[in-house]
Amino acid sequence: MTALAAAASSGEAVQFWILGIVAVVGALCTILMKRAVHSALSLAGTMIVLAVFYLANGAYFLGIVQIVVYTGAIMMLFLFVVMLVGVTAADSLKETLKGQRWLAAGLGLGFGILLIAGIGNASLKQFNGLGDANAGGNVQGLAALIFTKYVFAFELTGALLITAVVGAMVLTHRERTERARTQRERSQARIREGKQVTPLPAPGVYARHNAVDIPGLLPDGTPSELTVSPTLRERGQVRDVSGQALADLKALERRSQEWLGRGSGSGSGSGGAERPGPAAPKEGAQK
Amino acid sequence: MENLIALLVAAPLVGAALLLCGGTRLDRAGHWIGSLLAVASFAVGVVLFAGMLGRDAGHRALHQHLFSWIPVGGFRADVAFQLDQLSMTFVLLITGVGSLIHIYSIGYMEHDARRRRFFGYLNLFLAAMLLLVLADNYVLLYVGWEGVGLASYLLIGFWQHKPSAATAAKKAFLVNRVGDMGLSIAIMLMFTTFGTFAFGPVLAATGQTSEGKLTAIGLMLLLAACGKSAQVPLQSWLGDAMEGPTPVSALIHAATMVTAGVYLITRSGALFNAAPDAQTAVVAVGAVTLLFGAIVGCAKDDIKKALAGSTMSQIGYMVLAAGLGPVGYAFAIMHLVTHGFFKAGLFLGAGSVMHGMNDEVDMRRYGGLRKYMPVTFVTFGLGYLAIIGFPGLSGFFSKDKIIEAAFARGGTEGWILGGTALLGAAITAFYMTRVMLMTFFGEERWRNAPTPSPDRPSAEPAAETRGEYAPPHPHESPKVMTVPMIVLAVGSVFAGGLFSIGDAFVGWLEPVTSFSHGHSPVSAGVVTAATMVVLVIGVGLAWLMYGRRPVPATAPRGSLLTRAARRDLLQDDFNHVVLVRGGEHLTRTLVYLDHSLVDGAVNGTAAAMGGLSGRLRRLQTGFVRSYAVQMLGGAAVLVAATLLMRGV
Amino acid sequence: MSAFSFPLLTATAALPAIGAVATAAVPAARRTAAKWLALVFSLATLALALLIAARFDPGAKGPFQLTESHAWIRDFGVRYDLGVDGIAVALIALTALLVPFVILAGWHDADPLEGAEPNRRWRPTQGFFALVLAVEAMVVLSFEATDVFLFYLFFEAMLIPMYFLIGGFGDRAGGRGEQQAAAQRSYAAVKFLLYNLAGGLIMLAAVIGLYAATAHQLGAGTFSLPEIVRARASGALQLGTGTERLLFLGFFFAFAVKAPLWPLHTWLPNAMGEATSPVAVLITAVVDKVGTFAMLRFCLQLFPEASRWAAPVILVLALISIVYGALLAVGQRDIKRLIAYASISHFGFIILGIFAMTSQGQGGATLYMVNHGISTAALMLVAGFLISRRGSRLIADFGGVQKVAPVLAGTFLIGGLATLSLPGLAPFVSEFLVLVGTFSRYPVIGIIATTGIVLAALYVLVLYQRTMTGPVKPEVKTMPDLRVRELVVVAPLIALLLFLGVYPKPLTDLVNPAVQHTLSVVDRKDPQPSVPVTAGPGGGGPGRTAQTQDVEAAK
Amino acid sequence: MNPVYYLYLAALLFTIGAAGVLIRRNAIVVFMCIELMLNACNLAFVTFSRMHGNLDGQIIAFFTMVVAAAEVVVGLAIIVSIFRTRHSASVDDASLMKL
Repeated sequence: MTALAAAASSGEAVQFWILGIVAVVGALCTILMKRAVHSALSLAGTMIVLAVFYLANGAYFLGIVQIVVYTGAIMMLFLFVVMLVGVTAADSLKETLKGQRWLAAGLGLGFGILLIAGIGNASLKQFNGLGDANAGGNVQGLAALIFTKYVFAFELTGALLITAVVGAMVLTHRERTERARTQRERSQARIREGKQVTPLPAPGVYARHNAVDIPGLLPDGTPSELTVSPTLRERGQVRDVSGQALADLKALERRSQEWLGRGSGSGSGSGGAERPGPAAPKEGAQK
Repeated sequence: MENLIALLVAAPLVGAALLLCGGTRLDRAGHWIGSLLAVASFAVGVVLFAGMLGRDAGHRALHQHLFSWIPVGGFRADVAFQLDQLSMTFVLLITGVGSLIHIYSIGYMEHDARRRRFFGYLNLFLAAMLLLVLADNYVLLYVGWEGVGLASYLLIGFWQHKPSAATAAKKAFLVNRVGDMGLSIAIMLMFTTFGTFAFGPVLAATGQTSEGKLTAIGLMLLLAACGKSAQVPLQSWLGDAMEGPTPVSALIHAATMVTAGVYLITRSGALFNAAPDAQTAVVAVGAVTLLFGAIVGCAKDDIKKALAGSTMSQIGYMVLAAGLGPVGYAFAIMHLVTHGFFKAGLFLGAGSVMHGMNDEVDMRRYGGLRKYMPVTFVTFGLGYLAIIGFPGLSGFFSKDKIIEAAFARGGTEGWILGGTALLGAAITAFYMTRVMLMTFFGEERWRNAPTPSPDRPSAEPAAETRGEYAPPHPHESPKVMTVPMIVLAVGSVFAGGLFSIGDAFVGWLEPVTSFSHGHSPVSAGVVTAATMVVLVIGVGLAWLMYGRRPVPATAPRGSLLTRAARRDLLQDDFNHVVLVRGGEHLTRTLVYLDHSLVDGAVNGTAAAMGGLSGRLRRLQTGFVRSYAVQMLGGAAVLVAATLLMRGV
Repeated sequence: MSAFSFPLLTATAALPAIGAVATAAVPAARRTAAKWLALVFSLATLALALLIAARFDPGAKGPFQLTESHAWIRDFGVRYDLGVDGIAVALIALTALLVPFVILAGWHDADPLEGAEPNRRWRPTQGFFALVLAVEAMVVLSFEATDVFLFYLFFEAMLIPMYFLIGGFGDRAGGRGEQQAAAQRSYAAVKFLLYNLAGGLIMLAAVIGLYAATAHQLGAGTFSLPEIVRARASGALQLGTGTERLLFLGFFFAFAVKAPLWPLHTWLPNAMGEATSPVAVLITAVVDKVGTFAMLRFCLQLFPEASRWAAPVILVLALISIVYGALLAVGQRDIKRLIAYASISHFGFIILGIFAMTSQGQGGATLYMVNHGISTAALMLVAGFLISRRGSRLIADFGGVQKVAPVLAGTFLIGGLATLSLPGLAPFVSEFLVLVGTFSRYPVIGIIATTGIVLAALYVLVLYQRTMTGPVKPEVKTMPDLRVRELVVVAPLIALLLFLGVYPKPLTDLVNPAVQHTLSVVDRKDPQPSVPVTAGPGGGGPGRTAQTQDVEAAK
Repeated sequence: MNPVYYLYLAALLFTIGAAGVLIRRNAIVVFMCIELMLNACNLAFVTFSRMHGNLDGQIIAFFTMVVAAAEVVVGLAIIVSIFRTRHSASVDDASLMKL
């Protein structure tokens, strides 16, 4: 464990082939998954595999850091932002730029081939493992280097991190420039523009659900956009239940017809057909 | 003594400077200042002449070196004067006639608002002309040469509000410039050949170089002479030059400036003597012009233009004589001087006639004027007799000698030239008689001639400035005008005789022009007799045509030759069609080409650049991902490059 | 030269620069103050330039005098080297002489249009005069610089103020709408800039190439003209034939654009036509001279062999410029464009003289630079006065001016006569010298070039006839004659033309040694006359003695 | 087994990441791909350090991580603010440089 062999053991080989495939699959999923969340998760998987590889390469400290910092912190940050921003139309894998995909594929392929060819004909024969380098312990060795040879770079990274933090705060923090408008002012404004004088309707009204992502239905059964929050609309996470509601209504009517016998039922049924109530929603359901 | 030479030039120069820069405050005294300085210059000339007579022939030439003008490398042009017998002759002629004409102009230009300026220009001309004849090297001569050109430009165009005058002035200057081109090329040739262009060394060294070079120089000098002396083919400007005030025509375009060419050829005599081919060219030009001018003179109804034609023809005589070499130089100059007298007299007479006739110039509206302006009639008549070579008068002596010299050239050439000269004499007699008859004899056609009016302005707008449009009432001119005419008449009567007493004139000039007696195949007596005969024929013919029958008030259509002669033998039309039109087309096409071709190429490049960058701009889609593609492509290229480098 | 080590050359260049800054700093309201300030500075510069001319000793040994030398960019061997030879002295004097007149003539050109609302920030007048002074400073420095890089710097920097002068200040003679005028102005300015930049960049490449060559052969790279000349003379520096020719062409192209030589001339008519006449004078009389001057100082001295190699072609191009420019001048309808094409013709003469490589040719060319500056200034400024009176640049819009404004017409005529190089006026001397110098080595070219004097007469006289003579046009009837300010501008120029025409000796004495030095560098001798005549000009004895006196005087 | 295979893997992952950057439009996913590329580099570094038998490679990988962290923080912040203003996280919508 402390003295890692120059040439890797067969056990490592097995590990490499299994985990390597996992890593590649994870990477591919990262770029192919439709939803950002899935991409993030698969990337996290790849990173964990990489962490294992670090360990296998004798970089114990880095392996841990990889898991803690990357998979732990950074990927979580990603997930937060994904949640914050949500899934947008941008997630559709449909290409908009002409020829972009082909270019990407071709270039990627070519580039990869080039790299691999480069590594291939590079004369990487002799391996002096990290045995003596890690003799005093990997972390100690790194520390010795960081605080002697790379101390300036190290300090700079510190400064960089602080700057980044501040920058992130500045960027995301929204300063309220103007005074918050009082209720009176807002109502006056509403009256003035006269579009929507009353408060917006609550979700779920006239529907059987009352979750926030379900729009209320108008008298004719169509969903009302006003009742759901813009963000949800933005993400297209609105569940439209109007169709189901109409179906329920039909079932109800049929049952009531059975309930009240035929003669009048037929007439009423036909008459029911005439009745605008159920008729109108059909069109609503069409859209 | 020699320090006076500069004074000759300085006096009129100062006058010009004063009058032209002096401004209106000199308007009242301007003409007096001008005349005074001209006379002063004449006085200096006389003093120098006396001094020169005081010395023996060998040491008569004077030199005055003022300062070194353009010293660059081997090229050393100095402002230095040389006053020898030849220059002396010209100095006296120029200043003498010049002074007379100044005085005459006082009366003639009396009513012109810009008289001060006129006298300024006259003085400028005197200075330039004196510089021309006094210079001791060709470059300084060139300065005077162009100076007189400028003065003549200013004076021809003196009435600039007349477009015809302005055009005539421009034409004169341009044609002269062509001649000047010849002179400057000649100077360059001299410099490259001799390394100098001062008269002394150049003329001394003519023996040491190839004849071809000398011929080239000679031809170039001839070109210059043609331009200045209105010889074929550069004669076209002289007729139009009559647009200028009559005194100008008398002084510049009859007596002095137009004879500068003769001076140039005579001055370069040694050079021409060494280049026979050049001399032949000179002779040919002289002979052709002699006839050309005479023929033109026969057809003109404008009195001044008729006289201009005669001037041309007389200068033709002089050039012919100068071309004959040592045989003729002296006679050329002699004829030049006598011609200066009688032609100036004739012009002044014409001016006086016009003065009395509301500046009418058309001889067909004259007639029977002898009893209205006797003095003019007499002086003009004497000039007339002199020019046709009436025995005993100036013209007789000078022209006769030239004809003899022409015969003396010997061989068929001699016969041709002599014949031409004789023919010229006949024609001269004809057209001068014509002028005389149409002006002073016959019935008074002016009585029922249309009077000039604002819508039909007369030739010399002095009338407009005077504001008289009354029908002409011929009257004698004031004393200030008649006196100079009388003096010139006297000159034109006696000068010739004076000069040829014991060949005084020839002897006087010999040290400069090296005289040699040509042996003529026909004796002098025969020549004289022949001259007399052709003279009588010419006069008689003229009398038959214009004396016997009345002269129609409007010109008849006339024969083909007449019509051609009226149009200066179609010379102008030729120039117009070939040079003017051609030039216009050339410049127009060039302007077009400059814009479309030369500039078009440049703008085309610019446009191409713009188009290219427009295309390239398409790459900047603004989509981050397309940039990323390009980045990746670049990276790939880099990797590939490094690999290949390693591979190599 | 002397122990007296006041940096005269630097001062002469620095003074107008300071003046420019000071003028630009004048507050907007004090417009007149700015004008006077600029005038005072330009006059002071003139005084310094005359001091240079006084302290310059034509007889002294060594090509350059009053030298100053300081290391500037050590790594590239760029030095702040100044020094003047006779040619430079003459041209510096010309520049310093013309700028005050330019300022005086442009006194009202940069006044804000009446009706323009007063604005505290907008200061066109200050800007105009500051730019003029800036141009002067840079031109003077480029005449003084003996370090190729230094020269290149100012040669290019000059373009910036010129660009703004051309594009920013059109003359009020917009017969067309102000919009269109502005558009054409900016077109002309951009054309001017791009043309000259293109030339300059090619030259920059050549400059770098030269540096590389010196660095490669002399060990330490240098831009110093005297050093390079010395190295070439001693054989320490040998450029390959191909290299030298390429470098030469690189330099020459830039100068030919600036000069301008056919077919690189098309920017000049636009620039001169659209700019105000003082600026036009600045372009043609001052800035363009840098091009011809640089041919003489850098092209010939740095690359003698290549110069001799290229001379025939360049001579032919110059010949084309002469005839072509004159013919196009005849065909112009616009007074200023006519003068511009006339200038192209004259620049043809200058270049002809330079590359004829005879002492007459080059001496004449140098004189020509000075005389052409003065004569064109006179003609152009009077034309400017004329144009500003009528509000049009078209020749056809004038006629009969001499009847209503005789003094104006007279000065215009004199300017024109100088342009057609009438003997007695300065340009004749130079033109004749150029012709003689060319003729003595290339007779045919000399003869063809002589036709230029006829064409010159043609375009000048046609211009004069159409504008000044003939019946008075109604629009012209009320035209006022020259005012005092304008007379102050024109009179000295005309006086100078007359003086230099009659007594050019001071100038020739100043120039000759420099020309001889250049010729010695190019290693060309004047062709000797086939029949050497012992007797000097002046014919008789007095002439000869006087001539010897002259020789002594020159020493 | 030869540790060179790690390098091949790294190259592969890097390429995949690069392709992802080109293909995806969602800024967040693009960022993830960038992270992937960085990690690939890190793997390569670590492998190299094992080859050469000294820890410098690991140090570099460490720094890379730090920088990556900083970059992610700032980048995500930018994404959030952009999303706030223009309600989209698509990189194509931020194409103001388009002609």
